[in-house]
Amino acid sequence: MSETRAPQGDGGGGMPGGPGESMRLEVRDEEQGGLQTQEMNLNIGPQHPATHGVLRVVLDLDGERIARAEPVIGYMHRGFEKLAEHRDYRQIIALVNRHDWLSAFCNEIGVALAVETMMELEVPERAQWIRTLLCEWNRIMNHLMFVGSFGLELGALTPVFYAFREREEIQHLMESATGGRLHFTFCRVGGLKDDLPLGFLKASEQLVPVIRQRVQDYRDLLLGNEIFQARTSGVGKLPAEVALDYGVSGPALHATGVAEDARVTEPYAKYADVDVRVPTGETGDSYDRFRVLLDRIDASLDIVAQCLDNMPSGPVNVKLPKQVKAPEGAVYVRTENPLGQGGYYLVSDGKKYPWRLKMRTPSFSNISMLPYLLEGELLPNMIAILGSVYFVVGDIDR
Amino acid sequence: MAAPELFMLSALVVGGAASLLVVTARNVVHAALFLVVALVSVAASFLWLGAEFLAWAQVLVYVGAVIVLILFGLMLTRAPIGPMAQHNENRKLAAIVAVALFALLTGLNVASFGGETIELRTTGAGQLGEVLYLQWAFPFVVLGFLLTVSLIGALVLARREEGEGPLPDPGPHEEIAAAREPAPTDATPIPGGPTPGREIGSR
Amino acid sequence: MTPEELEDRFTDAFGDQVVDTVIAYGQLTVTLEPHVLVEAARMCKQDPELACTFFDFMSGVDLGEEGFAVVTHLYSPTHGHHVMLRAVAPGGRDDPRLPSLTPVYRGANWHEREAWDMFGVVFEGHPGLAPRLLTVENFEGWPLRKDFKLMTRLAKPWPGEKEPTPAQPAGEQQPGQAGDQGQEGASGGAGPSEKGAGADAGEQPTGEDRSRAASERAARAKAKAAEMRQRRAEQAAAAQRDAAGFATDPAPESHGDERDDGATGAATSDSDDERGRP
Amino acid sequence: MESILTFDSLGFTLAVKLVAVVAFFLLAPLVVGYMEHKVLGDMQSRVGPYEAGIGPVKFGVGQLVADGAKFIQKEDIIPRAADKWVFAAAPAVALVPTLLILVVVPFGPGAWAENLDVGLFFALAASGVTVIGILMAGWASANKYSLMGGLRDAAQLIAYELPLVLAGAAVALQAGSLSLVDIVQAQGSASLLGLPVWFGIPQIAGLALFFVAAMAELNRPPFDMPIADSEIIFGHMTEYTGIRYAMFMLSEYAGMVVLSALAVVLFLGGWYIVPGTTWPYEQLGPAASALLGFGVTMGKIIILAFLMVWARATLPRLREDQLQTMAWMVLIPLALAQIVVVGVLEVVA
Repeated sequence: MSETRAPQGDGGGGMPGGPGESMRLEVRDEEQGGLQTQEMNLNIGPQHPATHGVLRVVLDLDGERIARAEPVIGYMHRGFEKLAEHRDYRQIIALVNRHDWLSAFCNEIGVALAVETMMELEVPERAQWIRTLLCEWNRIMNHLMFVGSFGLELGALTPVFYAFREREEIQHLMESATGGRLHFTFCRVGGLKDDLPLGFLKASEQLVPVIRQRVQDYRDLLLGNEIFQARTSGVGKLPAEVALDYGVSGPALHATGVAEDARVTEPYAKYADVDVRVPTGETGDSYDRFRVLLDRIDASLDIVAQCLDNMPSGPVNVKLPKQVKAPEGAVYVRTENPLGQGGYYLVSDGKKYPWRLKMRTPSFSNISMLPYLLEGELLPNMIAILGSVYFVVGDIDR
Repeated sequence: MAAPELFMLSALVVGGAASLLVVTARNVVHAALFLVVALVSVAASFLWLGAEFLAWAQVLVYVGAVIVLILFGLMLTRAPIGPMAQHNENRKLAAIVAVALFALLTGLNVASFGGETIELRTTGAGQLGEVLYLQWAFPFVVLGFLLTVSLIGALVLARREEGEGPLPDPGPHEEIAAAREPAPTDATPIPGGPTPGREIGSR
Repeated sequence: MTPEELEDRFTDAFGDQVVDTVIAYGQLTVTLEPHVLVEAARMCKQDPELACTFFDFMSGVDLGEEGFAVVTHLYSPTHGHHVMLRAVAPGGRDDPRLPSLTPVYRGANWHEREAWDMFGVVFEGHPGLAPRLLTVENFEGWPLRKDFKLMTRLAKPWPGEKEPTPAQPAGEQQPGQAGDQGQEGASGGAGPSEKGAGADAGEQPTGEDRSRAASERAARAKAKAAEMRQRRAEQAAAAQRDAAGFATDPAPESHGDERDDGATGAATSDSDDERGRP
Repeated sequence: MESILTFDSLGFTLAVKLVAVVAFFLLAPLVVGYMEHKVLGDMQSRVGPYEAGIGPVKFGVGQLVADGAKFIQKEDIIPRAADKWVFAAAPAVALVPTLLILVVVPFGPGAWAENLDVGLFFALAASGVTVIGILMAGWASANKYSLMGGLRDAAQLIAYELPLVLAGAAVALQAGSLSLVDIVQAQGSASLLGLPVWFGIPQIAGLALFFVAAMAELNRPPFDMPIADSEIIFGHMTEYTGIRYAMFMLSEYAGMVVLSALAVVLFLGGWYIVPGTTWPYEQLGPAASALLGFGVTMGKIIILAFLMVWARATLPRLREDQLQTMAWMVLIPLALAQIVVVGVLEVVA
């Protein structure tokens, strides 16, 4: 990690290095009080329990107060955008569900939508309903993960075990349909790989009230806890205009009171035919972000229930030409991924490979806002902030 | 030599050696840790002399609180961890003064009590309390009052120096941040917030 | 506002400075002269009728010989409309430069750093593009440029049945990798045609070439696998000999060896052989 | 009353007492640790340790023994930049005070090693020394996270030692003695408004803040900021491995036992079963009553330890400044008020 001692007299110049390469001590006189204090340079990460992944935050600490914070990313950069230029659209679907490994299905659907828009394909009704249904299940799975990890970061050990218990039940559902646990690769251009297995809808229907009840348990366990409230309310307040300026989206944006959700404003799949509730907060602090996250699970459960009610029968796929080729041009498709707005800017030269596929990932923009929230905060508050600006490192670095 | 005398002797030797190391150690944290040993040795001598309550009070107050505060202060103000050489130009002078003082006190003690035999008996907490609260009640209360006043005075002084809040004012950071990077010309101004652009190459 | 209305706003405000406007799939893309880019972004953000306060993303696009374009997507949460601002960086492929949008949008900071990291487009007025954001700090080259080759494709044949890679420009192709372009047939990595071709077209390998290359590769792989199997068998036999020679009770060990051999044999199944992995 | 471990020969007595205390010191934490494993597992919808066993008894009872064996085998790593001697000595300095407290804790009639005149004072003084070991570890590791953990721990101790001592003082006031044995025996006949009660009822505030302060001193959640894994990795223990790390863990579990035992002795009637009466100890012989008393005390200790585990499973972590505020603004005034109330009652009664 980061605690290699600096050679004596190191002024801190030179290139910034890898983890633990340089420790810079800044000595300056505080005007007020006349005490000479030294700022401590601390690397949180790239491997640190609070960053769940390889995010690195370089901090200058004055005591436990953060004077300067700088997220350093790229430790998981896998060049998906370059790889996508060397894959056909079928293969890209298997590629793009990997950057945000917690919301694979929601990512897949974006690329499929982009190609379908360009090809002007009509996707069968049933396929669209199933996409909506699986998207929401996937969203719940994603949110449960962060419910657990946020509790864990604040020192509550138990919610993470409960969250994984619930996740596992949804995981079984997704597995029965797609065969995958993490990277479902179930979406296809023009529809889906397969129809749902027998019993899937019934099992979904049974699971909805169970999860709903347990989300209520989380509310009681965490939101109702005085220590939790003391740790999160008023911490990391994000004003709406700053959030928009940075392109922050998802729960972090909704917590500021802006109910911008692609499922409502530009519905894709079957979101136009269901009632999508977008929970919002007021102050944009960590508490609101977490409350919005929990409420989003409830809202997603509502959508799941509506999908189950409206599920039509019919084919789940269209006959595609042997080679899927998007016509020349460019299109931007945005979807509401669990972590925020996912966008796919597809530039095609009419071949079976994209000329350029830009993946706009929510975590990237959300994390770029971090210095704004962190500077001036206490170190323990950093954890409450990092945990509530929900991010996946793969989603930042792609 | 009987066991109790051996005990006393070892306490004195250990305490004396530790005291010497306190003043000769080149590392302040080491010095503080040797001070722990010295103070515990003193507590042991108290124990041998029958002042049981005093001995544990010594441990509770000096080891448990004073030394912890010293270490706390050292670590807080000398954040860069590691050995620090202590420079002091007056080592010789200090040694002379210390030896002279020791000689003076020893001489006075010998002159006052030399040859007297003291009967060692354990002073229980009960006896101590009786003496303190019956015989010396007034001075005890006055002393307590004095300590309270000084405590409050220290609090007042400390607060004035730090600003009003219990935590240092975050002002300087913002000023420095503002000086380091010019604010964007027309981004929505947020007081105290960092600006989008910053010199990253300098970290 | 509809894309058409937005288009009018831009043509009214910037007149000649609007190079091109495209409305496709209900989305407006406005190509502007670089020097009015910041002004246009400021108008998008501050004009109450536009109110594009949400900075969505910014990305470079390789245009081939023409250089690089940078697109910036802005969105208005209040009105629900999008604008895609596009500018072609002057300076061609050698020294692409564009003005920075960081004075207008804070979020542009990291996106511009990424675009610089990936395409080498320098944003003038950005508070600090270095160090590289996503690649390592001493990385050389601009990974998303079309002339930056995906080295894995050059160094190692694609393990699957069909080569997914579009043909590399001629002269850099590996033998045995030329074919397998699917039914489409190989073509140069030409850019979207209105932007001009990026790289030159490769030689068109015929269908025969391709099938011959594929069978050659399969044969090579099979030979290699057979060699491996033989070597392993020899090793196992040697181990057995050693065990028989020195161990007091060779029976269980040799038994173990046989099991091991079986296991590795199973691991090098046919599919692996065809992949020809060493 | 004499300790039942007293024999004619002074040396033999000393040896027996030493063996008894050390054996208890090594075994009781295992019991509490096993309970923590299983209770946490149950509260978190999982099984907990299941396989490791001692002999035919499975259900994970041998897990901690196995862990201990593993720790002993592990390489003892001392960072190059560390202050070697201080680093090496720190775990022992943190561990020994806990052992010393056990010397004066009475577990049953006659079931103690030493009945000191100022036993309570001794126990509280010794418990304050533990933090020196932690500060040493934090400083000597040459690790910023360790340093911050050590600092947090010291700040926490300074804030919590005071309520701990004040709560103890109120008990001593009511019992009229600083001897832990006398305190227990005084509870055999204590009463409030004519009702037979232990000290924990009139001093319910004292009990609560003693328990809270004990958890804070042990770095148990929700007061585990000095070792908050999501913030500062593992505080002062970050650089420790193998047996030295195991010593820190042992001092945590032993601390749970010792401070729970103190709470039992001070507030919960020690080895007595029913408030207001010393039944059934008069009817029993010295050995039997010592054994029964030991069992009763251990039962009460385990209940308190269970509460600590329960808190760990339920509560998130406080922030350091919130903890300080709570200590100085709530607990210390409360403790002082408790002393005043008890003093007035003692004078009036």
